Amino acid sequence: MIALLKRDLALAVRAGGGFGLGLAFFLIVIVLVPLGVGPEAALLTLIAPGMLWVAALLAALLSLDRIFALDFEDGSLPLLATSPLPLEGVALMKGVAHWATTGLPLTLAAPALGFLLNLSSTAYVWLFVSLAIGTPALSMIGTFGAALTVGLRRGGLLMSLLVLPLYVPTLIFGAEAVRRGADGLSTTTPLLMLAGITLGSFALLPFAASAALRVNLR
Amino acid sequence: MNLDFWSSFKDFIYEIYPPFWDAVVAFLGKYAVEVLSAYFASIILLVVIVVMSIRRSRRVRAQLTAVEARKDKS
Amino acid sequence: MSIWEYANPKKFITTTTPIVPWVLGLSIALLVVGLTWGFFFTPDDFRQGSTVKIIYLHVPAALMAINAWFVMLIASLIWLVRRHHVSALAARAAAPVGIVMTLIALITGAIWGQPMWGTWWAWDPRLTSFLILFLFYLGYMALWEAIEDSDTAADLTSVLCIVGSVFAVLSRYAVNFWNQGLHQGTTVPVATGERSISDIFFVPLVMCMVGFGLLFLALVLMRTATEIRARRIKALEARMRG
Amino acid sequence: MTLKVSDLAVARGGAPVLEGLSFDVAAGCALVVRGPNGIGKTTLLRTLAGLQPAIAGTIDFPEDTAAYASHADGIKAQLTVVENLAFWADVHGAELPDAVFEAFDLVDLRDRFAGTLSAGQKRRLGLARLGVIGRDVLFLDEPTVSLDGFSVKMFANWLRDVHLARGGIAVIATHIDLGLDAPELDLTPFKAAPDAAGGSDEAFL
Repeated sequence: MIALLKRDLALAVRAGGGFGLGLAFFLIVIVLVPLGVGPEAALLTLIAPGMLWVAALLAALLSLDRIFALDFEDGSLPLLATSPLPLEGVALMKGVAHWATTGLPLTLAAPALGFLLNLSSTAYVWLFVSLAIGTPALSMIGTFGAALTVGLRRGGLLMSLLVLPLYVPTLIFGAEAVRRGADGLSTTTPLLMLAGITLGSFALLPFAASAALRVNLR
Repeated sequence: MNLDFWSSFKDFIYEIYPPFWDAVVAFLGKYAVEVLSAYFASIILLVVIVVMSIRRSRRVRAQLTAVEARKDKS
Repeated sequence: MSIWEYANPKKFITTTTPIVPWVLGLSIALLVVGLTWGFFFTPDDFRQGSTVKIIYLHVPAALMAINAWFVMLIASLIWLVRRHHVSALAARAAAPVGIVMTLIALITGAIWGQPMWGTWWAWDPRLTSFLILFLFYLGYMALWEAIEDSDTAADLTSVLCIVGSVFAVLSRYAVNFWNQGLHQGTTVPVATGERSISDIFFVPLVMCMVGFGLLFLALVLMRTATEIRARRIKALEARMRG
Repeated sequence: MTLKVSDLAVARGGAPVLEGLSFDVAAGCALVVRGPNGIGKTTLLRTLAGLQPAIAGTIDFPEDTAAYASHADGIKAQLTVVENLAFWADVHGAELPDAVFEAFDLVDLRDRFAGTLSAGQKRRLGLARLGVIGRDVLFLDEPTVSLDGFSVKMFANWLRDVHLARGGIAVIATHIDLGLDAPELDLTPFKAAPDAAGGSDEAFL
C-alpha cells in the first residue's frame, strides 16, 4: 500500500501542482474575506477562526474529485481492484495521499496567514493544533465522497453536495476550538471531539469507500 | 426579511378586507398573521407533495399500460 | 407467510394499491379534525399568545422528518443485506416526503420563533439541525437522480444513507455544542413520557401526529408502487430492445 | 492448478447476457474467446476477474492469482516506463525482472515518460505489466488492439514461451489470430434467452 501512497505523492508533485494547489486556493479565500467583509480589525478578529476553517474545508473540497477520477479514466482502478491490495487499503492510502497534498500544507501555512484576518495572538497555536487534528477527517470523508461519485457524469458537483453536510461536525468543533483558544478558554472538549471524528473516519470510512468503489467498478 | 417589511406586508393584507381581519385578530391576538401564514405555508406544502405523488402515480401507471400493450402486440 | 413475502414487487403492488386510498383518506380526515380542533378549540398560551397553535404543525412535521430518514436507513440496510428491490425503492420514495416534512418543520419553526426571538432565523440548534437534515435529504435525492443503473444507484444511496445517518447524529450534537439553545424544551419527550403541555393541547396534538404518520405512510406506499412501475417500464423496454 | 467454470451466467446492466457457460482451462493452456461485438466478452472476462458478481454458476481457480487487462492500460503519463512497471511490481510484491523489457521491446524506452509513448508502445507497456506482476491466471480483453504485426507476434511468443510454459493460464477475448494453438470458444450458443432468469430486472418482469 505504501507503493500506492508513494506513487500518488509523486504524481501529485509532478503533474497536479501537488502541494501548491490547495494552498493557493486557501490563500485566495483568506484574502477575499477582508475584501468582502471590510477591514475593521475587531470584526476580522471575531470571524477569523471560523473563516480560516471554512477556507481549509473548501480547499480540501477542491481537489477531492481528482482522487479516483484519474485512476478511473486511465483504467488503473480495475487493475488495483484485482491486485493483492484490499480496496479498503486503496481508499485509506488515497485519503492519506490527499491529506498529504492538501491538508498538511494547509495546517502548516494557516498560522502564517492568520495575521491577515487579525487572528488574536493566543489562537495561533490552537489553529495549528485543530487543523492538524481536523484536516485528516476532511480528507477521509472526502475520499468517501469521491468513491461514491467516481464514474458519474458531473460527479464533482454532486460530490460537493454530498460531502459538505458530512463536514459540519468537523467544521463546528474545529472552529470552536480555535475560538475558545482565542478567548483563552479551555479547548480540550472540542479538540477531543475533533480527534474522535478523525479517528472514527479513518477507522470506518475506508470500508464504506471501498464498498462504493466496488459498486462503481461493476 | 427585516421586520418593517413584514409589518408593511401585514398592513397591506389588512386593507384587503378589514372586517374579516378584525374577527381574526380578535380571535388570534396580535400574532394572527404569523399563525395563519404558518398554517397556510404548511398546508400548501402538504397539498403539493400529495398532488405531485398522485399525478406521478397516474402518469406512470398510464405509461406502464401503454408499454405492456406494446409488449403484448410484439 | 413471512413479511419477506412483500419483497416481491408484484405482490407489493397488488396488496398496497387497494389500501393506499383508504390510508390517505383516513390521514387527511385525521389531519383536518386534529388541526381544526387545535386551531379553534384550544386556548392561547399566556406567554406565546396564539402562536402556540403552530405546535400542531411543527411538532408532527419535525417528528416525521426524522422518522422518514430512519425509515430510509432501515430500508437501505434491508436492501444491502437481503437485496429486496422493494425496500430500495421504498427508500427512494420516502426521501421527497421526508424533505417536505423537514421544510414544513423549518418554516413553522421559524415563524413560531419569530415573535419571541425577534428575527426570522435565530440559528437555534434544533432548527439548525433540521436545516442540516434538509441538506442530507438534498444530497441523497441528487445521488439517486445522478445514476442510471437502478441497482448501482440503490447500492450507493444505501451506503450514503448509512454514513449520512452517523454524521446527522454527530451534527445534531455538534450543533447543540455550538449554540446554547433558544428552543423550548421537548414538548412530548417520547423517552420519559411525561409531557410539559396540559391535556387540552395534548389530544389534538396526538391526532395530528397520527395524521402526519398515516399521510407519510400513504405517500410512501403510493410512491414506492410508482417507482416499481417505473422500474418495470424500464425493464420491459430493455427487454424489447434486447 | 486449473480454471473450472461451470454453468456460468453473467448479466450486464441488470439483464442476463450469457448463461450455461461451462469450460475448463488446464495449467499451461490458453483459451481464445470469440463472438460478435456485444455478445458479452468483456462482461464475461470482468466476471471471471471478480470485478462483478456472476448471477449463476461457479468460477474456481486458486485464490489471488488472477490478473485482468482491458483496453485501458492503467498507465500514468507523468511516470516513466520503469516507474510504471516498478509501481505494479511493488503493488504485487514482486521484483522487476529485466527480461520483461526485452520481451516487450521496451529496452530503449526505459526512461521515457509514458505520456510521450505512441499507442502501440503504451499497449506494450500495459502488457509488460502482466510480465511483471507474475500472476498465473490472466484474463485479457482484446490485448492486441493498436499493436502492429511484429508486436502481436512478440506478445504471442511471450505468452507461449514464458507464461504458458510456466504453467500459467490465459483466457483471451480477441478477433485476430494469435498464432497460439489454443482451443477457441465461440460464445454465440451461450447467448442468454430474452426471458432468461437471474438479471436484477427479473423481479419486475
